[in-house]
Amino acid sequence: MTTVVDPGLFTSLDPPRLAGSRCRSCGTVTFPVGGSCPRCTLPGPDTVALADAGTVWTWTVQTFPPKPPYVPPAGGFSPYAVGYVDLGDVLVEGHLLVEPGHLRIGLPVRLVLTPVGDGSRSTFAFEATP
Amino acid sequence: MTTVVDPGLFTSLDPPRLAGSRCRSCGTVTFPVGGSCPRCTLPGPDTVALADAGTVWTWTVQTFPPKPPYVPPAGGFSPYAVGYVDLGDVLVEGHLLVEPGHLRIGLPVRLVLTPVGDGSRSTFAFEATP
Amino acid sequence: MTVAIVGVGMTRFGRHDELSGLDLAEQAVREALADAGTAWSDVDLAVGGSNVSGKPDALVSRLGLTGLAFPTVRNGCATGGVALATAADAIRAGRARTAVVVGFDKHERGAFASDPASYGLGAWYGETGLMVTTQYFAMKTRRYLHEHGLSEESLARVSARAFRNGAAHPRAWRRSPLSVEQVLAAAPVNPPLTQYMLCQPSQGAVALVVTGEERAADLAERPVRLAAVSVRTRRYGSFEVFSPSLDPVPRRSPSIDAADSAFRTAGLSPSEVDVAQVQDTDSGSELIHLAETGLCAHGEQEKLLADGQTDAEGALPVNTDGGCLANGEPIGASGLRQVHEVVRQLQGRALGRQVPGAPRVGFTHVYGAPGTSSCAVLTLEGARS
Amino acid sequence: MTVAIVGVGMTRFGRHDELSGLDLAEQAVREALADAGTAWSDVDLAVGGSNVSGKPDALVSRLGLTGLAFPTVRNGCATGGVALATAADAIRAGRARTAVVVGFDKHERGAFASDPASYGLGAWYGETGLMVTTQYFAMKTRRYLHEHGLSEESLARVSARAFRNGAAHPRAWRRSPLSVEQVLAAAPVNPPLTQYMLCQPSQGAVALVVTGEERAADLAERPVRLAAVSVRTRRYGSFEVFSPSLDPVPRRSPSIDAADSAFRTAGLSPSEVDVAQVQDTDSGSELIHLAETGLCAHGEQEKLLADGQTDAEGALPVNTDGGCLANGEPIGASGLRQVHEVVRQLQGRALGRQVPGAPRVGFTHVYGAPGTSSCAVLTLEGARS
Ligand SMILES: [Zn+2]
Ligand SMILES: [Zn+2]
Repeated sequence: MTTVVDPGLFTSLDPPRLAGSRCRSCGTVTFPVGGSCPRCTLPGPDTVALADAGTVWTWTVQTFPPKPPYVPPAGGFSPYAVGYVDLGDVLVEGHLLVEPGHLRIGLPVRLVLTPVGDGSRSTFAFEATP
Repeated sequence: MTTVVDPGLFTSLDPPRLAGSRCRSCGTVTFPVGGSCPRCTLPGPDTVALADAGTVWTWTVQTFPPKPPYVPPAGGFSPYAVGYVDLGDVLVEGHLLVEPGHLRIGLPVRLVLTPVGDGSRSTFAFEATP
Repeated sequence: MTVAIVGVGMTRFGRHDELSGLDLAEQAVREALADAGTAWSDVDLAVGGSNVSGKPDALVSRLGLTGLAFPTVRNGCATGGVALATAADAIRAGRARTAVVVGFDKHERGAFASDPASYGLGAWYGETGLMVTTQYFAMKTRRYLHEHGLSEESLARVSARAFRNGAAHPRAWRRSPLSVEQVLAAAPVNPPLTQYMLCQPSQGAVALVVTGEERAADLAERPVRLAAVSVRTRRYGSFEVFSPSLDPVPRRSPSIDAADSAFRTAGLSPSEVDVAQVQDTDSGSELIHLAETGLCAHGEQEKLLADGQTDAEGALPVNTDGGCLANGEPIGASGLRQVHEVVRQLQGRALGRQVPGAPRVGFTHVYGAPGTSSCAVLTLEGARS
Repeated sequence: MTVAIVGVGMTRFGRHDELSGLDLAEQAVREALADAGTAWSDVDLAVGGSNVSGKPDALVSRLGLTGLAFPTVRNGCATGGVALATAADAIRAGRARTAVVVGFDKHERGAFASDPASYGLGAWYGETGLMVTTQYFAMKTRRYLHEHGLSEESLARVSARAFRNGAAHPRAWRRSPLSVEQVLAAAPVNPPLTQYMLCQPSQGAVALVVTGEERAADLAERPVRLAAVSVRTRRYGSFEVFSPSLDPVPRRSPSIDAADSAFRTAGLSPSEVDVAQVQDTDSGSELIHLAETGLCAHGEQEKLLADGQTDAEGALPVNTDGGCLANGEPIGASGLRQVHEVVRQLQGRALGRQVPGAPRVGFTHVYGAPGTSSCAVLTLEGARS
C-alpha cells in the first residue's frame, strides 16, 4: 500500500490523480482542495480529479538543500527539478522526474508517485510522457 | 573563585557590589550599566557601584516554574521570592532570600550572591539585614 | 473627517482546538461584514494584527483577492488599538474609504515566554527567573495597594465582577461566576495575585468595519463615532515589565498620556464615560488603570467596587463583557474585543449585560509591553458633547 | 496635506557581527535626525519595521522615553513601504507632526526558511522541498524570459550593473564589480538564476524623518515630497511565491496595481521618472518589475540593458545604489533603502553614482510575499508636474 505525504492531495492513488477544487460559479480550478474559490470567494467548490498529463509551463532545478521543514532523502540531498505543469484548467507545481538536459517549456509530462524523505512516503511528481 | 551569570552586572564580587550607570548631566541612576541615560538620552554615563543595602519596595513569590530561558535548579524548581529593593538612587529588581512570612515592604535587606541554575554560577540577591 | 464603526464581528473566546488563528479571523471578518451589510469587495483597506498566529494578510486568500492594501501591525497587547488608529488615519488621509480591522491570536496553554534579547536585556535576566510577566503584575499591584490603601478584597471584587459578567456573555470563555471568597482562596500564583486574578492566554478573533462618516449612515443604523484613538509609549519613570531597575519614584504611565490625549481629542472628560473597558490582564492592573485613565481617583477604587458601581447597573460600568479575566487574552484580539463590546453597548445590543439608560459615551484602554498604551473614545452619533 | 522627507539615515549594509539589529536601527535614526537638524524629542510618531530583529519600539529606551506613539508594521519585503505609508497617513490625519520611519533587520547567513502553516499550506509542501523562495524566482523568471523573448544575458546585465553601482557606493555590501561573463559562469543556484543573480539575506537599517509640508522647509534645504505611496495586495491570478497551483494565465501582479495607483495619485506618468529603485531580490524580478511598474514595455528590457540605459547616466537609471543584489536584503530595511537612495539622488547628494542632470522625479517599488507591493513617487519641491 502506498503511503503518501498527504492523502488529501489525491482522489485516487492507483493510478494517481490529484484532487482539485472547481468553483460552482466561475469554474476556477485550484489545487489542493480548498474551502472557497480564490477568484469569486464562493464557498463549497466541487472536488474534482485533475488531468493526469500536461506540459511543462516553467521549471528550475533545486541545487542546494532547502532548510527544514524540508526532509532530505535518507541517502542525502541531491539536486531535483521542480516546475509548474499545465494541466489545462490549472497549473500545478511539483517535482519533475526529467533529466535537466531534457527539461524545456512545453515538454509533455504525466503524473506519477515518487518516494520522498526517508522513503517511507510518496508525493506526486511528473515524468516525461514516453 | 565565584562565577557569576554576567560579570558586567558587578563592580566587584567580594564583597559583591552592583554596577550601575549615573548620568553625567541629570544624575539618573540605572541598572545594569547602559550606553545612555534613559531620562535625558545623554550617552556615556559614569559606571558607579550601587549601594549594597536598602529596603524592600515591593515583592512577590514565583510559585510556578517559568518557561525557558529560565534554568531551574539542578534539584528541581521550588518557589522563590523576587522584588524591587530601594537602594536610594534606584530601585533594583532581584531575588529576595527572605522567608515569605517575613517579607514586607520596608524590610531592610543587603546584597549577597546566590547560586542559580545548575549551581555552577551565581547571581545577585538580597537577604534580610541581620 | 470623522471615522465611524459600522460593523462588528467576534468569535467565541477560549479554546478552539479545531480552528486555526486564520480560521477565527475569517469568521470574525465575515460576521463584521454581515453586520455592516457590506461585502469584502467593498473594502479597500484591511489592517491586521496577530502576535503568534500567522500573517493576517493571508486572509485575502480566503476572503477574496481584491487587491486591497493590507498592512499588518504588531504592538503586543496594544495591537488592537494601533490597528484601529492605523485604519482611521488611512481613512482620514483619503487613502481608504472602507476599512476592516481584524485582530486574532491562538495561544497555547500556559504563561507567555519571552526572549530577553528582543527586549534589549542580557541572557541572565531570563535564566535567573526574573522575566515573568505575572511577577511584574504582582509587584506593581502590591506597591499600588500599599500606596493607596487598597485591600486584597478589592482585587477579588474585580475578578468576581469579571466572572459575573463573563457568565452572562455568550462569547466569553469563563462562564461560571466566582465569589470574592473563592477568588481569594484560590492558588496564590504570584501573591497578592491568585489564580483567578490573572488572565490566561487564550484564542479568539475580532473584526470591525470602519468608514468615513459620510458612508457610515449607509452602512449602519447607529454608527458609532471614533471620537479619538491615541497611542502613547512610556516616558521616563514608568513602571514597566522586564525592568531590571526603576526610578525611585516611578510615575508617568503611558496609560495616563494615552487617555489624556484621547479625552482631549474627543473634547470629553472621563466623568462623561457611560461604559468603559480597561485592560485587566490581572485584577491589580484594572484597579491601576481605572485611576490612570482618569475614570476614578487613586484610592477610590475600594469603595467603587464594594458599592457595585463598576457593575453594568452602576455609575461606572467596567469590562462589561468580562474583560481579559473572563475572556483570556488572545493578544492580537483583546483590544478590539473592547471596541466590539463598547460598540454593542452604545447601540443597545450588548450580547451579555446591557448597560441600562442608553449609554452614549464609551471608552477603551489597552496597555502592553514594552510600555505602550492605546485609548479610544467612542460616541453614539448625536451624543451629548 | 502634503508630506515630505526631510532627513535620511542609513547604516552600511552587509554583515555587522558586533552590532544588534537595534544597534543598527539606533544608528540610522540618529543619522536621520542629524540630517534633518532635529531631535528625537521633536518627534511625535515613529513607525518601525523589522522581520526578525526585535521590537522596534524598544528603541525608545535608547533614543529617549518621550512618550511618542510607536506603531510597528510587519509586511515582509513590503514593510518599508507600509511603514512610510502609515507615517504619512498619521501626518495627514493630524495625529502626528514629525515622524520617524525606521526599518532594520539582521538576518543570519543562508536562504530564508519558511513555515507552511503560516502561509495556510499543508506540511507536505515544506517537507517535499517546494517551499523555497529562490525556486519561485527562478520559475517566474524562466517563464517571463520565454514569453517576452529575453535572454539570460539580460539577467546577467542586471547583476553586473548592480555590482558596478554597489562598487561605487560606500554603504553597499558588495563592492567588487563583476562582468556579465562572471555572472553567467557562476554557480547555477536555481537555473536560470546563478549565484550572482540572487540577493542574500543581510543586515542593515534605514531611517527617514517625515513631516507635513509646512514644517518641511524649516528642516531641510531641499525637502523631497512624498507625492504618493500606495500599497496593494495580489488579485486573483497573480503568480505568487508558495503557490501549489496557478491560474492557467497568471496576470495582475500587485506591482501593477500599486504602481498604477501611485502614479495616478501623484499625477505623473512612469515616463517622467528620472531615477527608479525596483525590487531586485533576483535579476529576473528586476526585469519583470521594470515592466510591471510601467517604466518600460514587456520585452523592452533586453535593449535597455544592452544599451546601458539603466545605468546612472542612462535614460532610466535603476537601482543606483546597487539594489538588493549588491546590498543584500535585510527585509525590514530594503524598502526604505530605496527611499534613502531616491531622496539623496533628487537632492544631488547620492553617496554612490549620482544621476546627472538634476533628477526631479523618483520612484520606488517593493514587492513581498504573500503578494504585497508598495510603490512611492517622490519629487523634488518645485518639480515639473
Ligand atoms: Zn469562483
Ligand atoms: Zn540624564
